Amino acid sequence: MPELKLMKGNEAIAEAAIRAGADGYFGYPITPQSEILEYLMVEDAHKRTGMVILQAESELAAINMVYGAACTGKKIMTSSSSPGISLMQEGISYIAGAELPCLIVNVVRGGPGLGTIQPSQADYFQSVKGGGHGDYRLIVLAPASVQEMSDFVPLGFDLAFKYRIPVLILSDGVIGQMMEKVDLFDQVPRATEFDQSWVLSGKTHDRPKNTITSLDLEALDMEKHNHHLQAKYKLIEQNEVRYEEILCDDAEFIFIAYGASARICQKATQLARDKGLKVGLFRPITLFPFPKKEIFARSEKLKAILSVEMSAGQMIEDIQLATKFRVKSEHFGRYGGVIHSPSEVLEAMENLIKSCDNGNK
Amino acid sequence: MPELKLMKGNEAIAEAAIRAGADGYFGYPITPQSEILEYLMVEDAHKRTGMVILQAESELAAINMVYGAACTGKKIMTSSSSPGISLMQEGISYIAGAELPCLIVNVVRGGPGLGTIQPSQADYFQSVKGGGHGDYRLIVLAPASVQEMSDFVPLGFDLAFKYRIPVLILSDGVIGQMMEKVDLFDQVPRATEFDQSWVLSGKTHDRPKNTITSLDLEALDMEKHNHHLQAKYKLIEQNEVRYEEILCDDAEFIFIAYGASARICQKATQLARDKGLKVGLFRPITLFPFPKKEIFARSEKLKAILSVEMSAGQMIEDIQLATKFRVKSEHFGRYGGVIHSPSEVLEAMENLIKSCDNGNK
Amino acid sequence: MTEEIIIAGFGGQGVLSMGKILAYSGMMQDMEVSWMPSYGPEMRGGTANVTVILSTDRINSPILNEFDTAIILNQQSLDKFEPLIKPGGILLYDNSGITRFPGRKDIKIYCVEATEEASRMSMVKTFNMIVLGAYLKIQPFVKLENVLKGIAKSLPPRHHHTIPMNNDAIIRGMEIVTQENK
Amino acid sequence: MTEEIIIAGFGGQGVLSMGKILAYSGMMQDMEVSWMPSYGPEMRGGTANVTVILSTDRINSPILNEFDTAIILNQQSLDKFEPLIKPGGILLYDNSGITRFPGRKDIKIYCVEATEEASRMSMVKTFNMIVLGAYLKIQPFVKLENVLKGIAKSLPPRHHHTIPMNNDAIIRGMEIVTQENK
Amino acid sequence: MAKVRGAIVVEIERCKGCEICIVNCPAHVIALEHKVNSKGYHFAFMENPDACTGCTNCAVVCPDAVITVYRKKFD
Amino acid sequence: MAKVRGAIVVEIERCKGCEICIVNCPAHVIALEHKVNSKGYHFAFMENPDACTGCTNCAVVCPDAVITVYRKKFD
Amino acid sequence: METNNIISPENLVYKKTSLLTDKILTFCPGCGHGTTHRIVMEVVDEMGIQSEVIGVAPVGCSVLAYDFMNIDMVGAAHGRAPAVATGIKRVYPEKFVFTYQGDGDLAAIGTSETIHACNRGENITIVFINNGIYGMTGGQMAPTSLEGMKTSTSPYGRNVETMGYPLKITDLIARLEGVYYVSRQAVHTAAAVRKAKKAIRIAFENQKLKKGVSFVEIVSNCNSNWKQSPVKANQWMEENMFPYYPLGDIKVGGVLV
Amino acid sequence: METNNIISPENLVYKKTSLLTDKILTFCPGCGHGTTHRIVMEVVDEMGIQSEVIGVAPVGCSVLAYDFMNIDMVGAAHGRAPAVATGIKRVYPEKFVFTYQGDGDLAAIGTSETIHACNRGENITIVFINNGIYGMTGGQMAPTSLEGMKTSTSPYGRNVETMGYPLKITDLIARLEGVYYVSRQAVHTAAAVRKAKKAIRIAFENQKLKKGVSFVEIVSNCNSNWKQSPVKANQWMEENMFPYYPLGDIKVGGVLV
Ligand SMILES: Cc1ncc(C[n+]2csc(CCOP(=O)(O)OP(=O)(O)O)c2C)c(N)n1
Ligand SMILES: Cc1ncc(C[n+]2csc(CCOP(=O)(O)OP(=O)(O)O)c2C)c(N)n1
Ligand code: SF4
Ligand code: SF4
Ligand code: SF4
Ligand code: SF4
Ligand code: SF4
Ligand code: SF4
Ligand SMILES: [Mg+2]
Ligand SMILES: [Mg+2]
Repeated sequence: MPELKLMKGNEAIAEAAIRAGADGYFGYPITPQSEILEYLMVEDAHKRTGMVILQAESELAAINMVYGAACTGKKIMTSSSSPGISLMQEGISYIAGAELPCLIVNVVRGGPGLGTIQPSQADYFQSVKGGGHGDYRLIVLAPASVQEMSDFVPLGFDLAFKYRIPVLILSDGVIGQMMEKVDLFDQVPRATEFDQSWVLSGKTHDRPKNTITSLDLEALDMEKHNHHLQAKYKLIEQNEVRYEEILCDDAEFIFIAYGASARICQKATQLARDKGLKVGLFRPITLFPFPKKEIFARSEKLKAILSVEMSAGQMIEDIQLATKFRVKSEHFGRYGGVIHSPSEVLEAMENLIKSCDNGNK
Repeated sequence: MPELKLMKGNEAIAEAAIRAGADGYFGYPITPQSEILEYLMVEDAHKRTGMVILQAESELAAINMVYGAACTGKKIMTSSSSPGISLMQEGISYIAGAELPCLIVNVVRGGPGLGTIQPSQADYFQSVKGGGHGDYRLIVLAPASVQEMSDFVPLGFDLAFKYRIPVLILSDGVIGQMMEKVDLFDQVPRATEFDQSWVLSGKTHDRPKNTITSLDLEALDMEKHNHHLQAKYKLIEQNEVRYEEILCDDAEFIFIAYGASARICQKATQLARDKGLKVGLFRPITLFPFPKKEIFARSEKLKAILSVEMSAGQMIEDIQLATKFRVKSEHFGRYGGVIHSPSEVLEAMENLIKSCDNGNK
Repeated sequence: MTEEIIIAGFGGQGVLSMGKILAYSGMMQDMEVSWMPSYGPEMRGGTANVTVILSTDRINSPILNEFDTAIILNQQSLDKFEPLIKPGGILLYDNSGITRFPGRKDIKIYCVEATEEASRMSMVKTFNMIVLGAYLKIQPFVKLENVLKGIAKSLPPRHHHTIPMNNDAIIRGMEIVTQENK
Repeated sequence: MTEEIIIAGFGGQGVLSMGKILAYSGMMQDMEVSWMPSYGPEMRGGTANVTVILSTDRINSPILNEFDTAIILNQQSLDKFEPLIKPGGILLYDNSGITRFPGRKDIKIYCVEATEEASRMSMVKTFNMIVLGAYLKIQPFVKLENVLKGIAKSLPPRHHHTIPMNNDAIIRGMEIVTQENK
Repeated sequence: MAKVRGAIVVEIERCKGCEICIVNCPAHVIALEHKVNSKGYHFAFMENPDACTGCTNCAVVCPDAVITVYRKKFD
Repeated sequence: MAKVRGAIVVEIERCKGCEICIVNCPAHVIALEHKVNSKGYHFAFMENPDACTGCTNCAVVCPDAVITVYRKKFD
Repeated sequence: METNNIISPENLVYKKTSLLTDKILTFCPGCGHGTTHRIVMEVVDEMGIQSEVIGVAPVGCSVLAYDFMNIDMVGAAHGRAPAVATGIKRVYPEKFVFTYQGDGDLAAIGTSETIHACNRGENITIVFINNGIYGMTGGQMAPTSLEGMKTSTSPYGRNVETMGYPLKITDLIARLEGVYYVSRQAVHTAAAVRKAKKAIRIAFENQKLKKGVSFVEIVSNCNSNWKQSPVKANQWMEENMFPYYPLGDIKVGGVLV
Repeated sequence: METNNIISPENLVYKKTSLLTDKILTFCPGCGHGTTHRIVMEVVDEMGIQSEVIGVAPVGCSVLAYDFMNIDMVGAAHGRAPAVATGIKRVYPEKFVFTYQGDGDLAAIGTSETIHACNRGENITIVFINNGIYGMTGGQMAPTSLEGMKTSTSPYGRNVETMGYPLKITDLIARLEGVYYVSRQAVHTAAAVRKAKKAIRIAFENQKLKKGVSFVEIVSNCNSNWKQSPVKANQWMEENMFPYYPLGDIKVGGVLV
């Protein structure tokens, strides 16, 4: 029996965490995502399901609590916004290195530095290339609606456990703060028993001790571990690409955009179609793995691509690596906390179309 | 009168800091770069020039001490290795946002997580794309010799002050730990008087108060600030590209490599030439700004490029963005703390050459 | 049918909750809805606004740059949003504190003296409900009964006793709204 | 002329400082030099090695995968580095604790009983200088006087009184080194 | 005996009507206006000016640095 | 009176010759061997076995958990 | 009227220091931040050290301190003000350096920087506004929130079993050797303000004498997030905060009182 | 010979616990880390709780604790062990959770995590090895290094004026309400080891009783970096470390002694 609610994106994440049977949340307040912790506290998630909620003394503590709790094989999450996520980079690198499953939510705000609390998408590089040290990746999911804020929580946990990898939900101040209808999934019982072989649960006589670490003093062993990680990332690139296409079939020009920008581009697409322009929208849902092949496959048929992000242009690099420059691609975006409007985006597309019509493709 | 010394790369950085007239160093021990702090202490830099040296309680504290001290317009630096640099990401984003000059040294070790203490180059993405949140860049210098460890300190300070930007010296365990001859430059007096208009020195009657911040609650103002930053980065891309070419003139195949890998590729280049192979080496010295145009210009004349990094392949993306895929380019590298040998690198190049000879370019 | 609304005023005037009630009401009628606030640090005295979309179709962008209707509660907001109303659209404003009045000819302009009325009724807290009533009169997309349900949904149970009072305020708002340019 | 050397043994045997002295000595003669240690956490009992290159030309890679000369001080290092000596190259080893002896035919193999000699001379601390002496005898690229200067450079002044002792040890090493396969 | 009389000036546009000055005035001089300033705040004023001794308490405690105090001795 | 006699077994290959056991043995039983183990350490042994009371001090204080202790009452 | 007679320059006994800018403070009505901003600036003014002061603003409601204080200032990252101040003071030992920090900033995320700057005896002044809550972000629990206190992240009251105890960070700091002067004050009454100002004055004077850390806690209200009127909030503060955080000097001249 | 007569299973009075693995410890000869590892495992063994224990290793010389302790364990990031332990304990309240940390780890980079885990009264055990130095990274100054102590980053001795004071973190922690038991011990003599083990036992027993934080400091040597023989180092420790860090119970049953 679906339960329809009007919720903020942040609240939807929190409610979904409870319903997905999450075992623990550790976090520190920061705008624009403090509602996640607040909602969990107001809802008394602990009473509802036994889920543990703890306000940590800092983001540094929070990510390391996640690291510890995730060692037990339980479903653990944290959330923050840009500066707080930067503080977590060492911890995230550790979690990735130790191959622990967990869910991290970044409701991005304008940077750099303290920046502004308004929405932004300028943490793309940090999220997909690894803001921490070493060769590691996260699975990065980019919700574009409050519904997806809810749906990506169980999806995120599934992927996290399937691959023993931290999953990042890369959201932004628009999606976190807006309210929309959400179709809430049913409560999933917390799986308090864990039989994963790797977890820390106390060494019993019938198994050797389990150790979780990201250290290897021997470089050759460390390289082996890295090969294993790279193989895993390859597998994820093969199996877990997700995206959505809107009016792409006959499109000569497409927007590529994720999250809030995708919603804005969707409106711009509609406005463009109203004007008779053959415009479509390709929305990557997974930013890592990035839908490289899918974009490459389409690139031959297109006249140009407009990448729209609330940033100075980050995803555009992945698009160009995907298209191998076979088709013209440009970036448009407002940033530093400014949200582009549908008509601005449309105008940028019209300019791009003009420039293609005037010159060579 | 040049002073020739045999020094570790780490020691050379420390000695160069004293001689460059640095005013302050704040850092926390971590292998393989603890010699920097130790050398400054043993040399009693404070006695030699008045330079302040402080062992901070953590990397987090260190980078924020740098932030504070840099507000005064003095020459301030810190150093660390991979996990410590990850902890500094929030601070670095702040410093970039507040446009403060300073010097940050990363002597990279194997990751992710605690990883290993052996050399690595897997922090490339973090360094050049911005491991912290928001749209910002650092100038990234990649020394390939102990001499450059010394020379890039004054260069780094010059660039940092010229553009009011944090400069990162991206080194690795090889360059940090090896000893070579260094031609030490003469002591530069500390410029204890600062007349930069923006610095914090106490508001006097003849000027308005100075404020240093990365915050703007108004998104539009924050966007303006971001435009200013982006314009500065453009300028840097125009003016500050540095690189070295070895035997590239007639080369059909080139290595592109920086830091320790460049040294190893140099040997491989020599071995290849001994075998009659037309191989050269292109060494980016600035990783941001990346020598995009220079590589693009050469790409038409080449049959293939082999990017060699001690990583799973990071710089290769910048190379492909530079060449626009006009020439085949591949990555080779050992990683996780393993250093590739000259013959391994040569073999990888020979395989690449073979694959080109067999197929199309 | 799609109605794209901006509501804007001082922080503390109940702008966000007015929007929330509208969104809830729309949801009660099976509409698609979205509510996107401007948000800021908890400091008083700033401006606040919220974009509400009610639609029978799937909503794409929650961020808009022009609106069918603007509900305006202070001068700053009037200056900012009057130009962004679509030709033929609606401007509803409370005239208290307004010194530069709206002047567009291609939109319908309504005024509701809600501030005054609220202090007349000595119910300062229902100021925003008077404005909401005025809006409902002009654009009756959502039914009053659903609005009341929306209020119930958006208020914590301990405040449910205020629903009748809110009802009165809405009705009063419906009564006192006047069109300025006919 | 280029000489590429690996020196390998237990941590604490003075491997790194032997390399350092060689590098300093080379520098005294205006050679290009490089010294690249294996480094690890400060835990005793592990193995340590250092690559030293002396050359009249600019040195490219400080990291090598084959060597002109290997100076070997324990079994593990012998096993690891014997195969990496270039054909025609040199292996110099201390035989204390060695159970699997070197066997390559295409290199020159020298032995120096430095451990024993050092304890005979009751100068355990100069063990590595005896080995160094042996090396200097075989490969006289650097002059003894420069080596002594190198020692002076690499020792802190408070240890300079040990220089004569080190000198003796080097000379002793030169005397006792023997070639095994002629 | 010399009598001391005081007076305060409230910068109306900066006053936020917090009433902290009111409870801190030992002479019960201050009250809030019914009118509001342009920010919508009722602002402080001397309701009972004759009682003011110019003790500065109100100004010292005002969070928004709104009050200027004058004092004069009358013999 | 019953006499208590002890004996210790040192796991030679794990001993690091730190001498902590030596200074902790109340009966001066232990000394370091002149020989070294395969790690190059002089290792502990009972130089004076008859004095051992089996008090376990040496084992309790050994940082490398090298010592096993036996004790027997002789009547 | 006599009043107009009195309001005349020669009778002026109190006016806003020129070391506060003319910008309208962005704090809520009745918030102690404003008062504290003012008295810090009054002390700087009275000591005549404007040209020698460098201030460090935190992240919290006082994040814009640099807009209001007419001195050279830097905005630190959340919690890091003591490290930032250390950096400045170390390279500029002759300047007066102070931080101004909230309880979330100083006692939660910045605990380590606070403790270590204090332990090193950095010759700086720390002004610490303890309002028992995260004001700026909308009223979440702070380390200093009282037992049972309702905040947005302890909506049913702070449960010390699961959320920890109200942290008397000031008392910990007073025990560090590098710390010379520690005082806890308030700014809700005129008398309290005068005392608090004296404490802040001492804290700055100590810096001139190179005494190490001087630390002044101001127990203050956050009426908005406590959801009380300013006057009520101050009452609640007296009744609830003061018993747990008693006012007065804690360490003077390097000696615990 | 009598000796062979005695060495027989029925006369066994002491042998290495099976809760230490057979890997040779990677510590330097005479280092107190080894002894402490052993007694922690002996306590776990004697309490019969191997299957209920989860340990947290730090970054420091004891980084490989998980190789030696035959229990489920995780390696934390430098300084973060108390946060990691909090995470584990919160989702697994019935397990015994402990951290094992050096002085750089616990009292420098991890200060904030330490203070807050303690203040929250996490029901865990903290074993804290204070050797006054950063052992693993080659002997840099730690917050606990003594005044005048020579380390690689204080080569002319710790100057408290510029480098801060030796930090008695344990005494600070003892003052936090969430902390139930605090004791400072050593492992350089057999008697000291027996006492230290008792303290560790109490610390684990408290966990069963859900008493909050139990904290045992072990003052230990780092002979390698102190550049002394193990035996000399222990003497130096007695003469120099113990006066500043006196052994004994500091808080028992929630009450300061
Ligand atoms: C790294 C980081 N984490 C979190 C935040 C969000 N944040 C801003 S202010 C604040 C707390 C402010 O509380 P306090 O220090 O008590 O100051 P107050 O507003 O109460 O004066 C928080 C959590 C941030 N800006 N940066
Ligand atoms: C973030 C980070 N910073 C620094 C280091 C380097 N590091 C490893 S161990 C250590 C200090 C260890 O000292 P201590 O905690 O006292 O342990 P000990 O070795 O003395 O037992 C440091 C600084 C690191 N691994 N990670
Ligand atoms: S204290 Fe100041 S702001 Fe508050 S009411 Fe009085 S004058 Fe106005
Ligand atoms: S100066 Fe004193 S008496 Fe006069 S209004 Fe202010 S507080 Fe009251
Ligand atoms: S204490 Fe242990 S390791 Fe040290 S000498 Fe004695 S037996 Fe050997
Ligand atoms: S058991 Fe006691 S008497 Fe025997 S060797 Fe050990 S310490 Fe000495
Ligand atoms: S939120 Fe609280 S602390 Fe912040 S300005 Fe308002 S009352 Fe003051
Ligand atoms: S370096 Fe020090 S702490 Fe580390 S193992 Fe050696 S003696 Fe022990
Ligand atoms: Mg606060
Ligand atoms: Mg230590």
